Amino acid sequence: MTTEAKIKPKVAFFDFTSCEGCQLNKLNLENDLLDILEHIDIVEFREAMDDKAEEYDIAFIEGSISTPSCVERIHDIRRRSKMLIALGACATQGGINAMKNLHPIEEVRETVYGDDKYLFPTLPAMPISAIVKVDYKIDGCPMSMPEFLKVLKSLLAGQEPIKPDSAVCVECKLKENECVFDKGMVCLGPITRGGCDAICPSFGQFCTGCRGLISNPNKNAMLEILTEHGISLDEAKKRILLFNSYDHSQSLPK
Amino acid sequence: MKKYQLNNKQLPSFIDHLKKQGTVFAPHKKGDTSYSFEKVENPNSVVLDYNRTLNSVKKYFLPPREHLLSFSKTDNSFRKGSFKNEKKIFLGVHSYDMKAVLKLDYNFSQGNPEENYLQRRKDSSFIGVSFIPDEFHFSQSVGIPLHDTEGFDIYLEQNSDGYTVKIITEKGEKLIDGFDRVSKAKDISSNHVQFQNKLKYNYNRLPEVFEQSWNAAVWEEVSKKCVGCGTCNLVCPTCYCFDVEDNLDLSLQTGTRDRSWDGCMLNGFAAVAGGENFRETLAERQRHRVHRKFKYISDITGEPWCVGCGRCTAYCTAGISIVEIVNQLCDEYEQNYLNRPAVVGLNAERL
Amino acid sequence: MSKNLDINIHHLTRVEGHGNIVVNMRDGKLERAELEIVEAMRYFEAMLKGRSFHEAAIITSRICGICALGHQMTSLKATEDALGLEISKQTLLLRKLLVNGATLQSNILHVYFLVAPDLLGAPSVFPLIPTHKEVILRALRMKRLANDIGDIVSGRAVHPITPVPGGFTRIPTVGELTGIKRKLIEEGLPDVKETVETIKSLAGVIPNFTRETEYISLKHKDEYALYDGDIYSSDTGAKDVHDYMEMTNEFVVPHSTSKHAKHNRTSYMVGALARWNNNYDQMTELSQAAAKELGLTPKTYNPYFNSVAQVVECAHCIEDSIKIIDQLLADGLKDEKPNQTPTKYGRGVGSTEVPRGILYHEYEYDRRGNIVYANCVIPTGQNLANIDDDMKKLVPEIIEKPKEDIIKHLEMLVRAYDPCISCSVHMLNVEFINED
Amino acid sequence: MSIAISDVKSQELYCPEIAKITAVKRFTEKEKWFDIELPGGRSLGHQPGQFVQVSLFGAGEAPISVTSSPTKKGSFELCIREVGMLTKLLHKLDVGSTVGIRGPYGKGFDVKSFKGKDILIIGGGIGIVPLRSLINYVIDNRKDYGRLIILYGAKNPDELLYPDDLKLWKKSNDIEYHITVDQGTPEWKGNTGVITTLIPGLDLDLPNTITAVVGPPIMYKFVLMSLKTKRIPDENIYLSLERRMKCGVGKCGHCQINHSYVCQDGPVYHYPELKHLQEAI
Ligand SMILES: Cc1cc2nc3c(=O)[nH]c(=O)nc-3n(C[C@H](O)[C@H](O)[C@H](O)COP(=O)(O)OP(=O)(O)OC[C@H]3O[C@@H](n4cnc5c(N)ncnc54)[C@H](O)[C@@H]3O)c2cc1C
Ligand code: SF4
Ligand code: SF4
Ligand code: SF4
Repeated sequence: MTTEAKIKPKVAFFDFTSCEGCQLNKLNLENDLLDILEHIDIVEFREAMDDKAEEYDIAFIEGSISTPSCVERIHDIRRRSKMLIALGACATQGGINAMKNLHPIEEVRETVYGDDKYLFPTLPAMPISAIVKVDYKIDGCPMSMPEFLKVLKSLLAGQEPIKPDSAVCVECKLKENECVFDKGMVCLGPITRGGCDAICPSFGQFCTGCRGLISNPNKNAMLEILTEHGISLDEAKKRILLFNSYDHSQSLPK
Repeated sequence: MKKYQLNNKQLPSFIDHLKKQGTVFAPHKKGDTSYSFEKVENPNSVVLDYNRTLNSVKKYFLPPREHLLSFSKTDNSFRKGSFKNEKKIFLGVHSYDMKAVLKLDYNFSQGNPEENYLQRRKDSSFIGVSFIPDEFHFSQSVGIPLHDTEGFDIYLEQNSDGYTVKIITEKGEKLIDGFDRVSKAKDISSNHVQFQNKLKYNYNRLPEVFEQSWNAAVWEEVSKKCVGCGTCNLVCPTCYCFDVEDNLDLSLQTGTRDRSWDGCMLNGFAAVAGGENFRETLAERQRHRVHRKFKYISDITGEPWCVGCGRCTAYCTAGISIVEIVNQLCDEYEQNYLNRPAVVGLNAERL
Repeated sequence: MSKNLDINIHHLTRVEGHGNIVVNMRDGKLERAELEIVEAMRYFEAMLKGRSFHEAAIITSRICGICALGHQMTSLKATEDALGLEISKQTLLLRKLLVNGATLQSNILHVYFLVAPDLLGAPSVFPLIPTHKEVILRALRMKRLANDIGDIVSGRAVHPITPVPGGFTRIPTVGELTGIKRKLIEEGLPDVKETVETIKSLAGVIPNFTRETEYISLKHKDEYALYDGDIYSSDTGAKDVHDYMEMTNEFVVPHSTSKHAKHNRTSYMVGALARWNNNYDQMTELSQAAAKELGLTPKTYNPYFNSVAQVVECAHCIEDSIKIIDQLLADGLKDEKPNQTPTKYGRGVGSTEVPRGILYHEYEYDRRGNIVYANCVIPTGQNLANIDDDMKKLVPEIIEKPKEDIIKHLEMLVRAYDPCISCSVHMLNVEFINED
Repeated sequence: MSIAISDVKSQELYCPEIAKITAVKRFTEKEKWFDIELPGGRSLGHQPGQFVQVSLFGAGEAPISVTSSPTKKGSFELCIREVGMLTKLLHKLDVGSTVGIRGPYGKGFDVKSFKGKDILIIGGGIGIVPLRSLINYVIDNRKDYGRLIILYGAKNPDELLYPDDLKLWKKSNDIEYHITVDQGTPEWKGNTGVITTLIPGLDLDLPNTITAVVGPPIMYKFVLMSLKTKRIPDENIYLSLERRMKCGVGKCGHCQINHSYVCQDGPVYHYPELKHLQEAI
C-alpha cells in the first residue's frame, strides 16, 4: 500500500482494418476523458492528432491484419512498445472482418479489380495475436468501455488485469434481465465471454457473440440450443461465426 | 389464526397501508413474460398472480453486486459497506421462496454469522401469496406444501373474490392493524390446487439415492447438453456463492472491494493460480451443483437445499431439468442398487 | 511562372481511416492533385451474402464506427423496403431522434476535435485542454448530450443495439426522454449558441476558396431531410431513391481502393454543405439565425464552409430533437414490438443523410430472408472526385505560399469534407460469383 | 428450519487489520519472505497450518499460510510465491509498507494431540511453507515431541526456500533432515529424485509417528502410496489442501471439496476424513 512516483506512461493508439468505432468509443468516455489524461501521456493517436512518437509504454491496437503492409506495421509497433493491447473484436479475434475469410475472396477481388488485383494485395483477416505477441485483449464490437477503463486502471496501478471467463448470461442474470430466448429470439450469451455487462440483452437484443467465446465452449450444445429454438443448423453456425470466423470456423461440425 | 377477506379491488389500498409502515417490495411484470420483485411505487403495478420471479427476494439480502469495503490507498483507510436501516415488507412471496430465505438464514448465521446478510435481513416482514404450480414448480416434491406458511407474517390465499388473509404472526397482526377495509373471512373455500409430484421418490428417500450418485451416468449425459453458462446457479434462490474483486476508481487511489454472485458451473470457479482447475469438466460441475442442492448441506440439516422453484430448469436455455436429473439418479439407483421397483410415497405418483 | 512542387502526406491525421495526399507540380503545370485511399478493402457486400435480415444491420453497422447509426438506419430502411415491413409512427420518430443525435455527435466531434485545432494552429485537441478548457469542456458536454440520445434510445452510440428491422427491441421510458429533453434545453441550446460564437471568432482563419459544383442530398417536402426524402441534385432536380445508381455512376481510379462517383459534371459534393445549399429554408429558426451569424449564405461554394454548415446543423438537431420528444410524449409511448413478418421478398433501397452526406444501401433477399445481393454507396466515396477537383483548382491559386502553408491548406480542405475513409473502402458493386 | 435472525450475533467478516511489514527477504526468483507486525505487536494467535487473508487495496485478497510458529511473539511470517495479480504487487513491497490481514483462519495441525509422538514432515515445493510453522513449533517445544524427521523436496536447488533454516536443520542433531531435488545441478551434492524416493529408507516407529504432508496436488497421490507401502496408518497422516478461496470464512463457496469447506474444515485435514471426499485428491 505505497504510492508510486508518478511518471505518466506514454500511450499510443493505432488502427488497422476496422471501422474505427473503438477509437470513437474511447472518445465517448467524455466524463472520464480529462481524468484519464491526468494519468497518461497520449503520444500518438492519428485520428485525433498530428504528433508521432518513437516508443510507447502502452500501445493500443484496433483493427485486423489484412494486408502485407499491416504485417510490417504491426511488427514495427510491437518492437517499439513495452505493452501491446488489442482493442475490440477486429484486433482480438478478427471480428466481423474475418467473415470475408469464409468467402472465395480471390475470385471476388478479381471481379472488382480484374488483372490489377495484385495492386491491392489482401490477406485473410487476422487478429493481431496471429502476427505478434499481444499482452492483453479488450474484447467487444465495439470494445467494451467498462472493460477498457478497468484494464487501463489496472495497468496504471501496476497490476495485471484478469480476463473474465464466464458467459454473458452471468451479467445478464446479475441485472435480472428477461432472457431474450423468452422473447422468441436466439442468443449467443450462453457461450460468449462476459465483461460487457450484457449490454445487448439489457436492451432487449440478442447477444451477437462479439466478445469471442469463453474458453472450452460447448459449441455442439450451443448449436443444439439454437436449432431447438427454431433456426436451422446452417443459420446457427452462421450466427456463431458472425464475429468468430477466425477462431471457430474450422471447429464447428460440418 | 385470524382470517379476513381482502377483495381484489381493495388490494391497492392495502398496499398503500403497507407502504405507510415500510418499504414494500412486490412482484411486477418484467419484459414479455417474466416477473421480478421491485420496490412498489404504484400499488396498481403490483402483480400477485405470477408464476415465478426471475430472481428471488434473495437479491435484497445478498445483492447481485455490493461493496464490501470502500478504501483509500493514500492513507490505508477503509470503510465498510453501508446497510440501509429500513423496515422492509415483502409482499407476494411464494412459499418456496420463503423457504429459500430461511435456508439462506441458516447459511449466513452458522459458522461465521455474516453481518452484511444479517443486517439487510433484519426488519423484514413477509406476506406470502398462494400460487398455481406450473410445469416447472416442484416445491411440494421437496417437502414444501403448497400452502406452507412457515416464515410468513401474513399469508394471502387466493379465492374467487380476492384473497383470504391469514394472520400468522404478531408482526403480521401489526401490519394489518389499522386497515379497516378487511371484512371477516367469507366462507369461500379457496381454490384447492393439486400439486403433482414430480420427483420419482419422496424427498426423504433422496439421501439414499444420493449416497450412490457419485458415479452416475447422468452427469456425463447432461454435460453434453450443458453450455456452462451458470444461469442455473445465478437464478437459484439457495445459491449464495460469490466472487470478490477490488475496483479502483480513476484517481487510482480510492476504490471499492466488491462482491458479486458467482456460480460453480463457471469456468474459473475452482481454478487456482498456476492452472489447476479442480472441477475441470461440466460433468463434475453439474454433479457439484446438484449435490449442493440435495446432499452436502442436506446431510447436515436433514432437508433438501433445493426448494423446487423450478427456476434453474425454466431458465436453462439448454432445457436441462433438475427434476429429470434427480429422477434419472433414482432410476440409476434402482437399476444398480435396488433391482426392485421404487416404493412410491403416498402422493408421489410420477409425472 | 515555373514552379515545382511535391507533396506527399502519408497517412493524413485527424481523419477517419487511412489516406494520403499527393500533389506534383512540374514547371508550373499540375501533374497530380489526389487524395489516395490506401485503407485495406473490407468486402462488406461479400460478407452480407447469405446473411439473414436480422443480421444485415448488425453487419453493416461495422462498415464504420463513426457513421454506424447512419449505416444501420439505411440498412433497416433497405431491408424494410425489400421485405415490405411497415414501421409505426413511434418508430419513425425515435429513428429521427437517433439520426439527430448521431449527426450532432459527429458534427461536434469533427468541428471541435478535428477542425478546431487547425483554426487554432494546434496539432491536436490535447494541447488545447489547458489553454481552452472551457471550450473543451463544452465540446465534451455536447458530445455527451448527443451520445446520451444514442445511449438511451439505441443502447449505445457506437454500433447501436435496439434498432432492428420493423422497430426497436426496447422503447425508452418517459423518464429517460424527459431527461434528455431537459438536457437539450438546459445544456444543448446555450452550448450551441456558445459554439456559434467560438466558430465565428475563428471564421477569419477559414480559407477563402470557392468552386461551384453539383450538390446532391436528400430532399423532403415537409422537413429538413436527414432520415428520409428523395434524391435531389442542385443541377438536375429530384429523383426517386430507387434510381440512386443513375446518380452515383461509380468508376475506378488507380490511386484509390475506393471507387469514385460522378453525375452531371466530373464530380459532385455531398454532406452538410450540400444539404444546406439544397434545403436551407427548411432548417429551424435557431439554425437559420446561426447561419446568418456565421456568414453561411444560401449557395455557398466554399467547401471549407462544410464545417460551418455542420455547426448550423447542430443547432437544427438540438431544436428538432426537442420537438420530436414533445411529439413522442404527446402521443404517449407504446411498448411496441418490432414488425418482423415479411410481406414480400426482393429488392429494396434505403437512403439516409449521414453526417458526411447521402448514403445508399440496396439489398435483394431470397424467400428465406437471406441476402443474395448487396450494394452500399458511401458519402465519402462520392466526395472523392470532388476533393480531387477542388485540389486541382486550389493548388494553382495558392502556389505562391510557402510549402507548409500549401500543405496546411490541402489538409484542411480534405478534413473539411470530414472524410470517412474506413467506410469508403467497404468495396462497391460486387457481383456475386459462385451463387448457390 | 427457521432461525431467529435477531438473536444471531453477526460479525464483520471482511474488514482487514492494517499490519506493517517489518522485514523482507528474497528466497528465490519467485518466493519472498515477509515478517509482519499487527497493530501494537499483538500476536496473531494462530495454530501451525492456519492461514491468513492478505490483501492490498486495489489488488485483492489471497489466502497465505502463516509460516512462523505461534511460539514466535511480536510478529508473524509469510512466504509468498509470485503467481499473479496480488502476489506480484506484494512482491514489490518493502519494510514499512502495510498490508491488510484477516484471520487466522481454518484448521491447523492439532499439535496438542501430537504430543509425545514422532513427527514426520513431508514437504514438496511451496508446501514447506505451512510445515515450517509446525517444524518451528516442535523445535520450540522440543521436549514434548519425539523424533523430528523432515523430508523436503524441490524441483531444483534454485527453488529451495528458507536457506537459514535448512542450515540449522542440517546442523541440529535432534532433527533428521533429508532433502532432495527433482533435477540437480553440477554443484548439487545431495539427493536427486522425487520426494517419494526418500520414504522407503526411513526407519520409523510406526504407530507412534505422525506424518504431516503438504505439497502440490500431484505429489499427494504418490506420497500417500509410499506411506501405504511403508504401512503408516491412515490415522497418523495429516495433509493440507489448496483450493481457490475468496472469503476464508466459509461463505463464498470456492474452496468446497464435496461437503467440506477447506477454509473451515481444512486446510489441514486428517487423512481418514479426506477419504470420504471424492474430490479431494
Ligand atoms: C490455504 C491456502 C494457503 C496458501 N498459502 C500460500 C502461501 O503460504 N504462499 C503462497 O505463495 N501461496 C499460498 N497459497 C496460494 C495463494 O493463495 C495463491 O497463489 C494466490 O491467491 C494467488 O493470487 P494472485 O492474485 O497473485 O494470483 P492470480 O493468478 O492473479 O489469481 C487469480 C485469481 O485467482 C485466485 N486464486 C488463484 N489461486 C488461488 C488459490 N490457490 N487460492 C485462492 N484463490 C486463488 C485469486 O484470488 C485471484 O482472484 C495458499 C492458498 C491456500 C488456499
Ligand atoms: S439473454 Fe442471452 S445472455 Fe441473457 S441470459 Fe438469455 S441467453 Fe444468456
Ligand atoms: S443453465 Fe443450463 S446450460 Fe447453463 S450451466 Fe446451468 S445447466 Fe448448464
Ligand atoms: S436447484 Fe433449481 S429448482 Fe431447486 S431451488 Fe435452485 S433454482 Fe430452484
